[in-house]
Amino acid sequence: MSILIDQSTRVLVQGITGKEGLFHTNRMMEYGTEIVAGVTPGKGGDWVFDKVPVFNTCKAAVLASGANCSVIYVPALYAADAMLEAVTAGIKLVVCITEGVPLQDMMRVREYVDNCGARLIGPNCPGLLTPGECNVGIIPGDIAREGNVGVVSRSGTLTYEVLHTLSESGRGTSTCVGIGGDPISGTSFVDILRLFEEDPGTDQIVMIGEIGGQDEERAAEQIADRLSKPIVAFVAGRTAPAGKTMGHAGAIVEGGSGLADNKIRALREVGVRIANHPEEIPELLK
Amino acid sequence: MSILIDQSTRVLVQGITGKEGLFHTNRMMEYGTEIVAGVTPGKGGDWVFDKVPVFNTCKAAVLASGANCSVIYVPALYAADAMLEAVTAGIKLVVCITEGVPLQDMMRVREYVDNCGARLIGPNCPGLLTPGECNVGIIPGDIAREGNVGVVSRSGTLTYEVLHTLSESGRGTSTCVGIGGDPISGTSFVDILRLFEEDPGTDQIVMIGEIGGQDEERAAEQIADRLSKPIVAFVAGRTAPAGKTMGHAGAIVEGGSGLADNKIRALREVGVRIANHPEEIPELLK
Amino acid sequence: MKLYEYQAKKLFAQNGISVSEGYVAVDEEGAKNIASGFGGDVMIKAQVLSGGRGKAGGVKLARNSEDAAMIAGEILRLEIGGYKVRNVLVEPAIVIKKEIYLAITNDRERKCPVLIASGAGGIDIEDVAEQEPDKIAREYVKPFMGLCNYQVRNVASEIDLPSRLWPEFVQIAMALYDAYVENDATIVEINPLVVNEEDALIAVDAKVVLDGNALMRQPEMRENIDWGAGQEYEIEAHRLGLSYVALDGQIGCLVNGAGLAMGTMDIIEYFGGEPANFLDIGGGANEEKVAGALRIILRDDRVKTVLINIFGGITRCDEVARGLIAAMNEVDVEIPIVVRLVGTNKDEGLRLLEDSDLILADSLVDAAKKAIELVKALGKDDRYEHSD
Amino acid sequence: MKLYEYQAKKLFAQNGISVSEGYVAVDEEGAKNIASGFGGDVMIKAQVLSGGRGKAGGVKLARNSEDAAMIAGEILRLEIGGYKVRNVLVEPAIVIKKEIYLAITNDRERKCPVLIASGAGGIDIEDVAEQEPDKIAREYVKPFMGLCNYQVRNVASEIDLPSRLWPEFVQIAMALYDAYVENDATIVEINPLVVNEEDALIAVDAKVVLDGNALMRQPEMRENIDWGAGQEYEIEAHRLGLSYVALDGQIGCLVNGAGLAMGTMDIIEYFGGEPANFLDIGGGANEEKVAGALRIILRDDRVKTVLINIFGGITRCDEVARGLIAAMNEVDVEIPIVVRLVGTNKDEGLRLLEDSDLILADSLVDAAKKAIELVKALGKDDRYEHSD
Repeated sequence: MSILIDQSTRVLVQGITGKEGLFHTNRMMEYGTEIVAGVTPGKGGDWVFDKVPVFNTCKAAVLASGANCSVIYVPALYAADAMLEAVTAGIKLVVCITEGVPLQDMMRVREYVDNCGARLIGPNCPGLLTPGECNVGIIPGDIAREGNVGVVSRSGTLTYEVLHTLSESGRGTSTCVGIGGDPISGTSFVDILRLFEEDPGTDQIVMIGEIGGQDEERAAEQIADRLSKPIVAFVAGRTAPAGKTMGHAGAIVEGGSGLADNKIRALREVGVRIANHPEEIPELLK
Repeated sequence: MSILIDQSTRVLVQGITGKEGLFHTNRMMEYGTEIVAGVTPGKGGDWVFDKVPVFNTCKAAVLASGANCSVIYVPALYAADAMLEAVTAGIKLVVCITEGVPLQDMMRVREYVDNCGARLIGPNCPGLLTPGECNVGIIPGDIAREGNVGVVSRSGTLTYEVLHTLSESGRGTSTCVGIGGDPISGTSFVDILRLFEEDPGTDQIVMIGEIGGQDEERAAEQIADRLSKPIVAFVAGRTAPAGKTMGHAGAIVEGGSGLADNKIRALREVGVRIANHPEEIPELLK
Repeated sequence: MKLYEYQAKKLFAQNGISVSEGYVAVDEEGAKNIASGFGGDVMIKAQVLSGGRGKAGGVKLARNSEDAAMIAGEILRLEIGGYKVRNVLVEPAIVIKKEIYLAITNDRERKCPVLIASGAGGIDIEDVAEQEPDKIAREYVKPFMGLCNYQVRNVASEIDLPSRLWPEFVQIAMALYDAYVENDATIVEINPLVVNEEDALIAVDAKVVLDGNALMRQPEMRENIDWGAGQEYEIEAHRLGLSYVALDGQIGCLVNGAGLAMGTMDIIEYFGGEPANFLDIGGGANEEKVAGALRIILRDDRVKTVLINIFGGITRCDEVARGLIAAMNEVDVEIPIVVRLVGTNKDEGLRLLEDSDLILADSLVDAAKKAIELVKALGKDDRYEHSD
Repeated sequence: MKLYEYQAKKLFAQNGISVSEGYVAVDEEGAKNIASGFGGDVMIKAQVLSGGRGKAGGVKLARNSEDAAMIAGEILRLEIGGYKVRNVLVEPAIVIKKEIYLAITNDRERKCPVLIASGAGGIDIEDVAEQEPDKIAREYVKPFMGLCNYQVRNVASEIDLPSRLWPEFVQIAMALYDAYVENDATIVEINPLVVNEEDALIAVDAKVVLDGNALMRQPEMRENIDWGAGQEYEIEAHRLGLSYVALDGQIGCLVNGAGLAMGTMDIIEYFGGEPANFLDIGGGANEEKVAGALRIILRDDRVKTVLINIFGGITRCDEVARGLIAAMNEVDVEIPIVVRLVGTNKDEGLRLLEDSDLILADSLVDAAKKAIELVKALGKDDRYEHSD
């Protein structure tokens, strides 16, 4: 079992004929993901890898393919339009890989997505992986195996590190969700933790946070109130200085808010086991 | 019984210290309407008629007074802001008397009001009257008496004519709702007909339409599907030429749409009795 | 509140839309000079605020500058839809590969702006809508969100616009939407938007209608409005803040409130009469307004009687009566006037009118019947005598 | 992406906000001329991109033009927060009746813009927020709807602004919001917004921070950014598209991915070492990037070893290895380097590195421990020798 994506997920790729789009479409298909359509304005009627029909608009693509998930590889300044287009076309799960989407765009996109009752993962995220079933985004599929650990993370390669460590220790993942490192994104820890709590295929959860914002603190509140499954967390950035953006636009300690230590304290207080470094995670799992 | 307003309605007047606001506040109070607060930015702390406290903002006024209805007499270019302010402050029934509100303002206001689950009556409307209980707007209270006829109208003085005719014939009104003559307004016939259908104090309904738009046709569809109470309708403008605005911004026959005859036909087909002129209405009531 | 084509084009050009290049001429000489400046074929287009100028002979091709002068002269002598042609726009004729219709207007049903496009441009969109509804693509715009690029692409794909033109088409539609919002327009329309020989998109005709309610916050647009166009009585009605629409009948109407004014016209017709006009004097009714309204009604000499219907609410009947009496003294009225007063201070109002020549009525039906009687008494054929 | 005060003020002035009048001087002579032009007291303000210039002596009052020259000279010799002061802004001193704080920024929790105001202006708003939270009024803005007048009035009433100033205050806040949206800012701030002797509202200081992600669509703003300010290594990191933050330790870090880079720093500290920097080389890892990253790390001579941690995903380890080898040939490296490669094409990558001097590690823990060992072997006091 899994959350958000599984064998029945029918994926639409926005920006499919671009360099990134083509490359990852190929990888996702190799993994066994069902890519049912692509969209590139003006390229409607083309085919990708002789298998995936390309449409001019999401509207047309969804009508023709019955896609229920979209993954976006379009350039940053066009990403907001692509997200709005996907949601308007009726897609309920939109995954935006694109990095560098302007912040004000994201505020508007978020408002619209929420109003439409859709879910957006990202932007600036590695996407989702349900091992053995479906890979949507850019997570290397071979580093994770099937299992009962749900993984949710604000990071990219750090997530891979954790998936790798889990695999090395003989553990597997139900679903891995990279929610992205931007200050304003579609999905927070709380959202994903709730989904894992309800997923019978997930027995325990690994949460990878980082400095900046209050997302981990909000998650701690939820954990105290509503979550029963065991959780192990690693929060990156204990050594990060204040006032400096640490690569991710969202990873910044500002005015005393967003400190790793505060996040760790909040999570520890509600019973989350805290890993000192990624390789400690497997030992802390039950 | 009545719809929307009754003895328990606590009215906030926006633009209370203006000429129109003062005049009608006085009239509404004389009628017995409970005016609990007024708003005029910058006049917070003043009192009107030594009875009604004036606040700077709706937020403060609603907090202090528990107002649950707002009536707006502010100039046209400020009316949209006033409507948004009232709704944001938590008012669920906003009545905008102001005429001449720009159309694009109204599209935005309508979207917001709908999103907030509030109800807007108007703009460019005479307001509401529940005889003997509450008068919100500018309808002369003395022309209507208490009774079981619900009245809903897109017009102003034509509504008074109908209320007058009903009174002359010995009939009374449960509630009279002037929904206003603008092309984009807060409430349509359909909305009010549904409320009358559910109101035990309303036994039959008078509907006063006019040329322009499709509101009467939409009402006819509803009447066919869901409404059981007897309805008498008068539709003004059978003699109006196409392409000319007849006073109300919304009263215009455009491209063959909005003709009085089409509206009359649609209503007649679903069993609505059609009055040839206002004075015929009482005879057609049951 | 409509703009002239040349004003609309200027507006669109300011927003970055390519429009056909042209200049306005007020006489034959000017048209000739402009045409010879361009060289080659030019289009001479009447600048009027009414539609249907094509059918009225207001748009013509000229082969050279002499031709241009002659045609401009002809067009400048036209009156189209009640408007005298005062200016012509002279533009180089464009070779047209394809004509597109593109507009943004407000959708009354959905309470939002709507982007409308069709591959069948250049002709009346209402005809297309009726005969080939599939050829029209629409996208509804969320008022707060505004038009999105993807919506324009949806429309572009539905009207089969070649994809090489999409980026330009998107830019034009977005600019058009900006023009719609920034200027508080109710319609912005390009018809036709032409694909020319160089495969570029050019606005060859342009239409902008502004929201009169928003003019107060659009000072630039207010200056663009030609308040002096149209019939004199329309200008006068506008000046007085009256709503007036001329009709063909013999019974003039003077009413407070638009709905009641229509109701009054309807009742006249129902009882066999013919209303001469729609007239709403609005709230309040001072002497100047009543007098002005009477003058406008009486300027039409087909009018044989006037029906004044006042429902006093906020407006007090006694005030109206005083306004009426003063107006009657001011305006030279030679035909009978029926008055029906009801509502606030009705009794006082009627008392004031007791000594006047006005014919008083008890109800709207009574008033209508009395007015019709008066007209009938003048003889059946009377209404036609002035049309000879 | 911060603007200088004088640029921010120009931006606000373009949007119709009254700002204090001033000119920029690059030397004493210029400051003197400007001051004598104004006459009377002037403020001399360092133009730097870091905060805290007041405490650093970068803002001073000058009584006359001689005084102005002297003070400008002093300020122009300062370095504030790592930035050399290259310009000063010279403005007439304003008599202050009241100081207000007014800003618009993004609220991360609520995912929307927020209007923030306080009657306690002129000082650090974070101090006010901590000590007197009641003195701060906030209004959250719906992104699509934008700031509404009533929201500004809410704020005005909560900070007890005299109502005679409300219309002006509303106009300023709306203009500030426009500036925020139009320029893709993340912060627009006026602190203080001053009520002057004439009871007018004047922006006396101004701050604008732009969203770097949006600069591509803000060509004018892009030109305003002073890309050459700050330390040389920051400029170089920016040029190469690297994320680099200097720290105080001895172990340089070169990592692909921001989260993993922080994780690498954390693990170094966890095992008793001290990271010298945060460095994310991003996706891919060509020779130029790796070489540039190494150069930036090594410019800090406190660095005693470098830990390279690469998780191959889309990035292939063999490509990174080739980039590394090429970079090592290009950069003069005299200290030991620990490399940990994992993920896509790891074996090929390791094989390529077999013959190099690089110290290979099996895991992140192994790499951290090895790097720490290397530093310890160099002697405990070594890190302080260069700070003498």
